[in-house]
Amino acid sequence: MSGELLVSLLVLLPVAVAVCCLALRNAAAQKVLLLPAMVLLMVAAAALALRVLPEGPFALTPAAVWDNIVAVLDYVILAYFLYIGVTSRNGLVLGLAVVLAVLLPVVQFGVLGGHVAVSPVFHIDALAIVMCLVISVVGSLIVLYATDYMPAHEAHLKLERTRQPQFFFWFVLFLGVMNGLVFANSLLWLFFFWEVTTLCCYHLIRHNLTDEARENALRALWMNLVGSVAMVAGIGLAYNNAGTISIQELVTGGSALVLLPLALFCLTGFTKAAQAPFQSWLLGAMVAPTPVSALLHSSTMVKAGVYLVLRLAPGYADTSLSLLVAIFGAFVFMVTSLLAIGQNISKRVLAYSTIANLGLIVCCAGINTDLAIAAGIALIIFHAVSKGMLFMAVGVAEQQIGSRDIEDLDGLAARRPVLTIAAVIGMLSMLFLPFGVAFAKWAAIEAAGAQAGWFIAVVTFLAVGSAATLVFWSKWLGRMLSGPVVETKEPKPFLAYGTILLLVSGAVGLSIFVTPLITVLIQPALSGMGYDQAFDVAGWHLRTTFGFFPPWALFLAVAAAVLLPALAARGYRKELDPVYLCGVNVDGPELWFTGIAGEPVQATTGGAYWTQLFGEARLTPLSNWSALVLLVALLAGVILR
Amino acid sequence: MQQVRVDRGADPVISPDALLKEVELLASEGARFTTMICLDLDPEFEIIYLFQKPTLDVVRLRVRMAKDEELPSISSILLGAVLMENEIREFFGVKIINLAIDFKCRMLLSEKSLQMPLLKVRPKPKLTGGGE
Amino acid sequence: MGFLKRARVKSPWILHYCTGGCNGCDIEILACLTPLYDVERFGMLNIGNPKHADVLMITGPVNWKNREVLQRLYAQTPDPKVVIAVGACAATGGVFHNCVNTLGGVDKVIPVDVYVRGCAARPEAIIDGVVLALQKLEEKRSGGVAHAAGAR
Amino acid sequence: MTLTWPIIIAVAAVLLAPLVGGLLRGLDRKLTARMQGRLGPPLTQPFYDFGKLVGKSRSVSSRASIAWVWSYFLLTLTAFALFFLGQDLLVVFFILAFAGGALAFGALSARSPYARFGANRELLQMLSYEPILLLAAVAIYFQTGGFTVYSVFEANQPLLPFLPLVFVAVLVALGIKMRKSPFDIAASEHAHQELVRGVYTEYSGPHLALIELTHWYELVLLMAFLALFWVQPLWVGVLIAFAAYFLELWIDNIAARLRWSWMLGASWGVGIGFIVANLVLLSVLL
Amino acid sequence: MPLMSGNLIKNLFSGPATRPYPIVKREPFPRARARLAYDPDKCTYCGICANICPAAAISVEEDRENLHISRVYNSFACISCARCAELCPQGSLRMEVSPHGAADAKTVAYSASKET
Amino acid sequence: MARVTFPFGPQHPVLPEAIQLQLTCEDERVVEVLPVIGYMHRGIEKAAEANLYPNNIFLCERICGICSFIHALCYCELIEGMMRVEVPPRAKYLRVVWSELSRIHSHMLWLGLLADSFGFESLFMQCWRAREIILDTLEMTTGQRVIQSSCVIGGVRRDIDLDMEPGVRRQMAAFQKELKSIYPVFAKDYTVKLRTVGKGVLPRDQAWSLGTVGPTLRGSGWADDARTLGYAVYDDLGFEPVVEIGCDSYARMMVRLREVVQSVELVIKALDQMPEGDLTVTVKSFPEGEGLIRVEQPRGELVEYARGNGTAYLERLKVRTPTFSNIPALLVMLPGCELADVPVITMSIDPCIACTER
Repeated sequence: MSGELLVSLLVLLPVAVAVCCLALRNAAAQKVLLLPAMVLLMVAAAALALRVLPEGPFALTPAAVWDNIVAVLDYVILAYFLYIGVTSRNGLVLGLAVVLAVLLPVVQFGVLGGHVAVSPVFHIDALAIVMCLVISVVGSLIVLYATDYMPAHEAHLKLERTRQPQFFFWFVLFLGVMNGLVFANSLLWLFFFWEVTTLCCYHLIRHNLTDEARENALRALWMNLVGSVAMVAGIGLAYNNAGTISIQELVTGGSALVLLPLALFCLTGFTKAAQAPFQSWLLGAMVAPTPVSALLHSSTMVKAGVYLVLRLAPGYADTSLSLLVAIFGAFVFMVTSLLAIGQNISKRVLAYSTIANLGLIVCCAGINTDLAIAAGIALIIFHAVSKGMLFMAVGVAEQQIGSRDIEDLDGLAARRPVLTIAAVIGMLSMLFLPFGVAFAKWAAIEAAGAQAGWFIAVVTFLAVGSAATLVFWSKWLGRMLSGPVVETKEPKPFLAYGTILLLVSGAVGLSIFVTPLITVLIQPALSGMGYDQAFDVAGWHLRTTFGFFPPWALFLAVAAAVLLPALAARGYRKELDPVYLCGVNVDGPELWFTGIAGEPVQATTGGAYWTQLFGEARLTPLSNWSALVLLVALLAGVILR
Repeated sequence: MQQVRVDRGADPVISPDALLKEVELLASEGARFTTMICLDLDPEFEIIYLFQKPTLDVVRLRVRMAKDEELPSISSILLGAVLMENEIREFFGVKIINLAIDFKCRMLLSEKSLQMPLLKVRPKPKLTGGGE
Repeated sequence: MGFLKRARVKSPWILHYCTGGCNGCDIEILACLTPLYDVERFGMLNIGNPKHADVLMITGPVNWKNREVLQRLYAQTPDPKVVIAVGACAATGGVFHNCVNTLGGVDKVIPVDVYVRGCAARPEAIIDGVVLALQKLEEKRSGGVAHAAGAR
Repeated sequence: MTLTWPIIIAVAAVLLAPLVGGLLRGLDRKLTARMQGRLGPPLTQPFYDFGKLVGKSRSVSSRASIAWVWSYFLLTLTAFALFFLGQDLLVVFFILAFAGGALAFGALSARSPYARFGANRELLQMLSYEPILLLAAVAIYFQTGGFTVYSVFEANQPLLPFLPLVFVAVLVALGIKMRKSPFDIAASEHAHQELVRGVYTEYSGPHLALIELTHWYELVLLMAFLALFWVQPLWVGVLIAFAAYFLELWIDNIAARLRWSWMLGASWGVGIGFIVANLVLLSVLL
Repeated sequence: MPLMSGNLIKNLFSGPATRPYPIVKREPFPRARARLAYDPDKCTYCGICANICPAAAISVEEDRENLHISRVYNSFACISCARCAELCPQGSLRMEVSPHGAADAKTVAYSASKET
Repeated sequence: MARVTFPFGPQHPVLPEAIQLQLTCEDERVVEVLPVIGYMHRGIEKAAEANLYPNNIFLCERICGICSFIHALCYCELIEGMMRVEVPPRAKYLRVVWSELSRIHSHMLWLGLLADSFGFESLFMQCWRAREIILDTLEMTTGQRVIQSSCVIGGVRRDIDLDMEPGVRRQMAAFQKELKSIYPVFAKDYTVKLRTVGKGVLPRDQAWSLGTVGPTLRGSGWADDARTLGYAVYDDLGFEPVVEIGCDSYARMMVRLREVVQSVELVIKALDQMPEGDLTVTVKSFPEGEGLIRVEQPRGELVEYARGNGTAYLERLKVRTPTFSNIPALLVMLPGCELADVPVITMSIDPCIACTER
């Protein structure tokens, strides 16, 4: 198949499927439509990858009429935002939409003078392929998961009239838009896709139509509009300063004049990636159905933000902007990891962890060395797989248990063994070394450590944040693993469980085969962006100039260390003894003790959140102000240069 | 030098109804609860309340009551009395009501212990096992 | 196995529990840990957790409320284990022989291996008791798992 | 580098560490006793304790706990072996963190309030010392240009004169890892603590022995890490490590156990603060 | 924090304060009341000790069939108050300074009069 | 907010005795505490009605093995007062000597346990090592280490004669030397202060109205000490109560620490002033009527009430021990503290559960 066809398939197939979804009210019909469509999408992505990776970047410029269509659609969306602002009486949305409505024509017709030909409009290099694979594979799996999830979700809500058509419309549409976004080289096209993702995001957050959902959707909207404004301003400045709105030209131009637009684009990326102080929209987005959280808010859409920052990284290498981006990202990584310690709602923990990991990717972009960029790209992949899967597992658990409180997930292993094992592997893969996320963390710390000067701050933030990560995952993970044996049958919806298990095996498999992954995907992406190779991969080891990482040996050792005892413990058949309760256990039910007046009292073992130290009330204002200061410093540093 | 012998006649004797009022008065003068002593003078109980004035002086108050009469708890006025009231209820079966912390006659004794151990004359049926 | 058996005698960890005595023996047991008597030279540690203990040092005549606690602590202590009843009231009820709420001795509740006399038992006597208890511990075999708090 | 010698060294270290670790713990108990005016147990006491525990019957309150305690041991062993193979220090510390996590998971899996309090505090301890260890590895990179143990040996000058504050910070981490006052909040050796024995509460018999053995490995690993600060010649580093060990015992005996918030403040303030100050000074002065 | 250091240095260099008990037995104080010694030859089986023993450790029973009085002393119940020794009119009871050893079974000391 | 409800005791290594606190924590902050007692209850008051009244001395001594001498003293003075027996002056001085020695031994024990409760093991050892000097003195003079059995109705059973007195003085001097090395650690050490200052605050008014006694009350600024009532010969020794105004665990600790110093001085002073004379007077009759006495135990004011009917058996003996009055204070001090402070605050009232539950 030709490259053009594949690209248009990747972008337009989801759009077409989405429109079809509008007509389908029946769950079975949805499955019939979506399953082949999603498989096709995955195949297309793979085919494109097979074409691009060996042959180098693939460029594509659609007919000029499409430029006009895109321009018109920009204004349609803008009008819709204005309409939302007016009807919802939300000053921020309205205000920002108005600013955008003024700024966009000014930039488009004033600065750009109507029409600027960009060549190529789509530039598909290895980095775009990495993103495309993530979107098409992980995204498609999540769509399939949603076909199981949404009927149950609606059954739970007891809706009179199904709203699944709308849901799947926005949901599937998003995949195509996202593919377009990562392929786009023209900033105007990028802006268009960017706006559509914002729109999808808005609709999906408010899907449940509760007051909270509407409010949070509006918050997401205005925060994303901040990014849009910054982007439009950036486009104008870029054209003004450098005379181009092609990303490739901007990045490779090496002109100091483009630093300000690049900083503005970074700001746009930060808003999309929900970096502090914009993290509240992502937290609020957790009211949406879980597939939305899994798809938009962890594995793909928020990645658009960091993708942009990463994509532009060569443009600001070795500048103070780079350092400030690194410090900002590391700071966000640290502070959101600390904030996650104080959370007891599972989805909020996942959300904070997502923000933290995005911060880490931003930080990698800022460190801006071969190793750091490699770490950033690796993180995009590993995080998407693990976090998407964790969201899905938590969503199933929420549906089956009826709670998203970590407290209620205590002892899940006894009730939902398969789900728990999947979740535990997912968490371990987020947390510990032989797995990819931690590997990327290792690479990031080594990369940051290898820089001197102000990067000491980056390393410090990373070290603290990495310890905080350990704490909030561990205290959740450990609690799930044991509990009173309850004889319940674990319902296992095929697609939901199937996709979860696929992603689990993906997380483990990719981590084991990290060396070929680096050779095949990440090193080409690096060279596509103009960086050198980060690793010496000879002998299946990953050797950097100063560090050494033997994935296979580690995997063997850790697998032996974790799996063998687990197997042995399964074989322990003897009756379990009661726990230590100062000698006043009550016979029979677990965890009851004799308390006041000789009456039995149930011992509870709630988790620790240390909210007086890590609670939102204490940390959020602090982190928001600090992040704001860093952002101002970031922009000021660029302007004052 | 402290006077060890107690002159019985010198103490005011009141009924359970008047107790709370007296205690409130004492409390307003800054007195605090020291202890209470229950005596099983069959067929009545005599309960001696000891209060301490901000000086070292002790004020005694005696309550005479029939065994099935109800005695209001003073723990709402002086929380320090709550343990002793529970103990007296447990040891003698004195019906003390409105306790701030109710140990349900299981403060010191277990259900297998001898109930109301300090009663001189044991009531025959029912009244054993002070628990509610 | 010789080492393991010797190790058992060289490392008795004690659980001390007062079942309703007067404290006299309890403070003497604590005094055994302190510099002048220092039972740690025999490897003894006051471990405080039944699951880690080998030697139960019980004082007091056992009252009704403590009976079940004592049974549970005994059940939660893994084999092999020995029980030392320290003091007159732990052995027979002693001065509390006519107290209504006491059962009169630890052996009314759990099997006792060694009795230490005295009221309060002197540290020297307690050390003698431990030495005797260790001889008994050596004779015991590592039996089955101590199961379930409510063994009785 | 050829792998023959590192493998021989690592195998020897793995085999010898229990002996050295046990003797160190014995020395700890003996010295502590003498500081308290007591005679103390024999030097070989930890081995007796270990042997006794192995011979005891088990009491298991959660299956997952026994799995994790073995993981704790094996992971620590992995980290230990990696260190003596001359591998990347960050990798060693990450694996060590996994091991520490496994210990906490084991305690969390048992639904005992005491074990869970202990595990939560264990995690706070990790929050305290983990950044210090990671930053210490970075500091070593600053001085040697490599993250591997091997690169420390390749450097031609001792680290301590350049990284004195880092050394002090690592002492804080050592104190936490050794569970000595003022940091013995998650589990104390002598149980006279509000958490009974914290993370160890639900373990007994052979599992406790395994934990003890793992502690020996951890101890030797940390001592070896301290010795890295002066490897030209190595015996000076070993002496320094012993001095640090003695210092920890001393501090244990002149301080009360403090609370977790203080620990966090101290380890972040002193530990991280010192390392950052050291690195800043280093980059300013050199 | 270092205020304890002085004590530690003193302890380290002055040697342990531990009394090596089972190996070296300390000389007991002359007044120590550790064990009740009984001289059956002096005893008249008057029963005063049994009456006043606060721990009921001593009992005196008359066996009319066999025509003798027996005195039973339970050392495990004895609280070493020395009240019996003080009140014994014959001086057959007295407190000794060295404590009892530990025992693995409760046995009582039994002594009977030759005849009544 | 996730809560943790769990039993703290009865078997718990920081608690030497069996008491249970049913704690509810959020994170590590204690939000609710319920004391569960009864694990040490024996029924001594009932047994005291069945015993011959002189035998009750030995029973009363074993209400609590730590302050046993003062329990015996209290009972003896109570019966003597009811029977209008005048005790010889030498016996009164000896009673003071022994009760102050018991106070020192109790306070040193407590200081050690407090040090242990905040994890200062070497300090614990140091305290208990110093305490052994006092125990030796007690054994030398009375024949037993912790339960002296020296008080009888009408006087004392043993004497500190001229042969023994220099020994006692030597021991006190040795103890003072040890105390001098311990005192500054408690009073000034940074970590000790960190663990005690501001922990378990019991405001002055509340301390009074809750009925707390002894060092717990004196640590909150009240000069309330039953020794000022002048039983035995405290009048002649010029006794002044020790008062601290900090209202926290540190203040209570300092009260006890300073009381140790004071008690040593009292012992020496009593030895100096001790008159010659008999040790006992003969007591023939039986107690009759009602008697009420208050004496100062190491833990606070001990109130005993007895009712006799002219026979060898008492009709009623009521013992109100100091800890019984101090437990309600825990209900005020514990909520809001951290779990790590629970042992320290619980120890700060010097709980004697054997006393409390009798």
